[in-house]
Amino acid sequence: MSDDTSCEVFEPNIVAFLCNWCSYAGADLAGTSRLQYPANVRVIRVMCSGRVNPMFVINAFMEGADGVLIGGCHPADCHYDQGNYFARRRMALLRDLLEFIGIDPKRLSVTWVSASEGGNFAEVVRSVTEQVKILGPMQQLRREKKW
Amino acid sequence: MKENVYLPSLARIVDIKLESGGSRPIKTFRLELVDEKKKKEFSYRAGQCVMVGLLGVGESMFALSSNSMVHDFFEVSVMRHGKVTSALHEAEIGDVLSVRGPFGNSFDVESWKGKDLLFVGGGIGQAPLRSVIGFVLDKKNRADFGSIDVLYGASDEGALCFLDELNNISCRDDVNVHLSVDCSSESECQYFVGFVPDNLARLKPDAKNCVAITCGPPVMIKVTIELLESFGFSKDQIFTTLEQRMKCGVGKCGRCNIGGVYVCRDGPVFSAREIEGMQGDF
Amino acid sequence: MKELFICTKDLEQFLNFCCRDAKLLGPVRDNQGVVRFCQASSVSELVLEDAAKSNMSAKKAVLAQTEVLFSFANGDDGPSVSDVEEKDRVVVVGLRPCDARGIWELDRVFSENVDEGLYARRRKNVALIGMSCIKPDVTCFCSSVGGSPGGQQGLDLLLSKVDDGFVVSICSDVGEKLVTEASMISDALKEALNKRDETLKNAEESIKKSVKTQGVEKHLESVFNSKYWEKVSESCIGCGVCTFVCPTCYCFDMQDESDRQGGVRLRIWDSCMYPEYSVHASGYNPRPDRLNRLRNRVFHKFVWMKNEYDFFGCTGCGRCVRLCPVNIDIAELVNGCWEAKK
Amino acid sequence: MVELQEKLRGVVADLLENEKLSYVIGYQAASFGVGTRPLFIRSKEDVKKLVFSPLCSANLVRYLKYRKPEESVGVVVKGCDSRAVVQLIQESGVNREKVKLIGVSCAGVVEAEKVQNMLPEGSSFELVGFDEKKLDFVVDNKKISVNRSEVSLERCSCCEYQTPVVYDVLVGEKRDAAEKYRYSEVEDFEKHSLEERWEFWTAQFEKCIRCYACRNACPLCYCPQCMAELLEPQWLLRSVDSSECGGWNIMRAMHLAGRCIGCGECERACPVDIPLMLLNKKLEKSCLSRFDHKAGLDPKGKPVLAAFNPNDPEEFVMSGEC
Repeated sequence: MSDDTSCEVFEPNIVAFLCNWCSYAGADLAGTSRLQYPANVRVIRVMCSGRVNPMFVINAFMEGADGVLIGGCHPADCHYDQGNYFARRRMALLRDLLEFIGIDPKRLSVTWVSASEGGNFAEVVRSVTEQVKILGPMQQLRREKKW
Repeated sequence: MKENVYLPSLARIVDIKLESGGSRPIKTFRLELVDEKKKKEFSYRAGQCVMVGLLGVGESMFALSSNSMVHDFFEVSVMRHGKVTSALHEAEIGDVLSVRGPFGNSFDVESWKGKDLLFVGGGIGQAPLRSVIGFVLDKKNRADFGSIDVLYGASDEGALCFLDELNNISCRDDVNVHLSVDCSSESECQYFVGFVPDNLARLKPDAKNCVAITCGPPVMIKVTIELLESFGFSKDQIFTTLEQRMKCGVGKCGRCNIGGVYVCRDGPVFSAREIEGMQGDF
Repeated sequence: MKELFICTKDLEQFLNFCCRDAKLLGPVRDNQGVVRFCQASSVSELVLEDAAKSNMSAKKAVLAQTEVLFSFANGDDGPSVSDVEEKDRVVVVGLRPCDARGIWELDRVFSENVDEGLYARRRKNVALIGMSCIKPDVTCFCSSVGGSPGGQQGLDLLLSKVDDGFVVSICSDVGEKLVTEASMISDALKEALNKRDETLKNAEESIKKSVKTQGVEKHLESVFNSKYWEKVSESCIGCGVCTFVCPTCYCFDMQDESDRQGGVRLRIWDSCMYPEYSVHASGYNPRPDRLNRLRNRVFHKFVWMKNEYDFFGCTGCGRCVRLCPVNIDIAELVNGCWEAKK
Repeated sequence: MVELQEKLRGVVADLLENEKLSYVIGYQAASFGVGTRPLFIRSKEDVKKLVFSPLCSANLVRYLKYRKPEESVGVVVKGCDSRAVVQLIQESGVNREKVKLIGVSCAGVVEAEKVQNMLPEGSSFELVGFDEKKLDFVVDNKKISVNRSEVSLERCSCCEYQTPVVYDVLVGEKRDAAEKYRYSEVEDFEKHSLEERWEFWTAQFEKCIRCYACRNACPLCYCPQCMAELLEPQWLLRSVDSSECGGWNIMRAMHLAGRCIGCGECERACPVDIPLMLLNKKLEKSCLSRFDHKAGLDPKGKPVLAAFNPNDPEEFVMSGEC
């Protein structure tokens, strides 16, 4: 490693669960529009933000994510009518619980991005990355390696 | 220092044979221990089991299904069912598995010498029987035993395992093979259609100087034993192998007990007499 | 064996001396008031008087709840396995004779028939310094199952409180070694020994609970199919408390944990009270109901272990009685079997 | 006190005979000390063993899942227990027609272990009377009173439903909610920094032995296959360490979010005393403030996470608009 990287910049791992119909398409648009956004996100496509079980988030943290982003359609625009409404309630409670046990809720972001909002997607990724960078590496809930 | 019994040997898959398809396919894996010295020392008896696993996934107990007279390799036949068996079914030739064992007791073939043998197998339960059939049909051993009858059945034609081998031995004039399927979709089924015990009832084997060995689903074993007794077989003439959930293989982890008997350590082979005396849940 | 004496004021120093260059495990009270056997940095952190009330036994000193069996690595030329290394020395301080007897039973379970090897490696690095039980709890019944408040089985040293100090009984060669060079101990005087004997006798007499165990292994077998088990298992909620707090329950599960580079195979305490414990891959479960599982647990402890090892798999510590959320009382349950209809 | 118990016995005996119930689930004296434990009443003889007092803390509703489809059963319910029944009705987890609810009004239960510690040693313990203020015991012929406030449970001191919300028969007078503010504990804890909170909870999670007593004691944890025990997919490793036990405790709390009716059975069953009710109450408070929802009150209602309001607050949702 060269000297000028000795003061290492923390590059967080961010796992993004994006819904197939809006957010994933939005991310796709951001890509095809050649918009620049931080390369810290690892996208996992789900059919609907309502598919995201709280254990997806917990497992992401256990396995090395520093932040988790959940993307769905805008309220009232869900492909399945109501999936994002359920996701919203669930994630609100999960964030409250995480905060209560001492995990910064900023590590779990929720966003609504439509298929046409490539720019918004890039912007969200930028803010999420910045936010998690400030929080630093996640230490909590990390799985212990026994080998 | 005593050896760590949980430390496995490594074995390489040298052959994989798809025995039957369907939603619960069965594959036979031919394995060779990687370590030359261990490979030479490895021996087992018909009826014994091995723990075969994938490092990182877990291990499961399987009956050795190959002829124990062959020392270069050993085989296990695996039905795809749970986490480990699913992963095993994904494995390819050349992959390395973890192996511990052999564990448990075996068929007392010594005491069967001079007797007629009747094998009654159902589904994947044929695996341990395949091992002992291989043994008694081995050139060196065949003369020690009398007539040999093999009854085997599965749910349908597609689920019959070891079909090539069974067809091969059925060509021999010193073995009778009777295959059956529970139900058949074909109009003219080449096998007997009905449950294995139905096939057995049809054949009415003679109990005199005969030993019956059965393995299959718990219900089939139960009915088969009752039926054999009605033909005059005593409980000492009937042998079966039992299965339970197993983890350690050496009678420590607890779960495979039937009463005070640990199937992994004290079994899996039991006579109907021994089973009668067992108190426990199985 | 030899009996020595130590003044109360020197006890802490003496115990710390015994734990030199070893990890210390003893009864520690947490903020919620729960006493458990935990690692401690000094004897002063221990609540030796309250060890009898500890919710978790000292079992984990010899059989950790999560323990590596071996590790493996995925190299370029295929996987390789490596055995576990020897464990650190551990001195357990303050365990009661019932807990020590539990470990004494585990010693036999893991070495007899098939010696699994691994247990012995850890065990030989573990020394046990016990405390006689002066005030048995209402749920204690050690004297019914072969133990006693001053029992020495499994122990290396046993401390018994007398007026101004403790009688130190040396119960093994390991114990003998622990006390060599300990300057603060002296030979026990006759009065101290008499006082100790009297205290222990009082303790034993104060045990209220009793189990009629004479010939119970035979009798239980005769009531295996009794309706009795239906009745007693009705309130069982199928959690694992009784098995996890038990000093003799040893059943375990084996699981792999790994990533692409390598991993470990672990053993983890398991409980026969879970349906998942015995279910076959096919979904068939030989012990499908709470009845089967509870009966299996009682029979394992009072019939099958008795037949195999000639001791009961129960040391009468009373934890399962005290901590069961619905108070299924194993002593009461075994006593009740004598009246059960066949 | 004797009166309440006698009345309850009468009601149970009557129901058992006239309603053709297979059994009634109630309480009996524990095998040791002052505590109580569940009792399955099938006969007149069994009715004599039935007790009811502030020492009857267990939530018996959890046994309804073992009811065979053809059986009609009765169950003794306190206020919190009855809410569990309502919650089960919401989730189609109980056939109301097959279950007779014997409600008892309850001024809060007490911690048997604490009571025991306040009593002298003895060979026989009898609760001879109780009122709002104290419990009167006779220990080996000696009368001793225990101050109720010293032994009562936190969750009861702020109980809002001391009268069952659903019942077929009610024993005892209707009672109003307790006066103490329900979320003071939660709010006190929220005064801590994130670091302090995590330090507190890791210490708790590290104690966890994954015996699943919290789950099995819960009247609302009835899944035939628990996510925690699944191997495919495996959400939690079997290792008992802080990450997996943390994961388990989060999973349990989330699965009870908006469903927990606050009976505190999880906490009572925990052999290492993890303060699980603190997590449950936090989520209860969140549900109330965010969605104006309380579990186990309206039999026709929906569990909070199985419903939504288009106008639910979403202050936490990130907007990409610049």
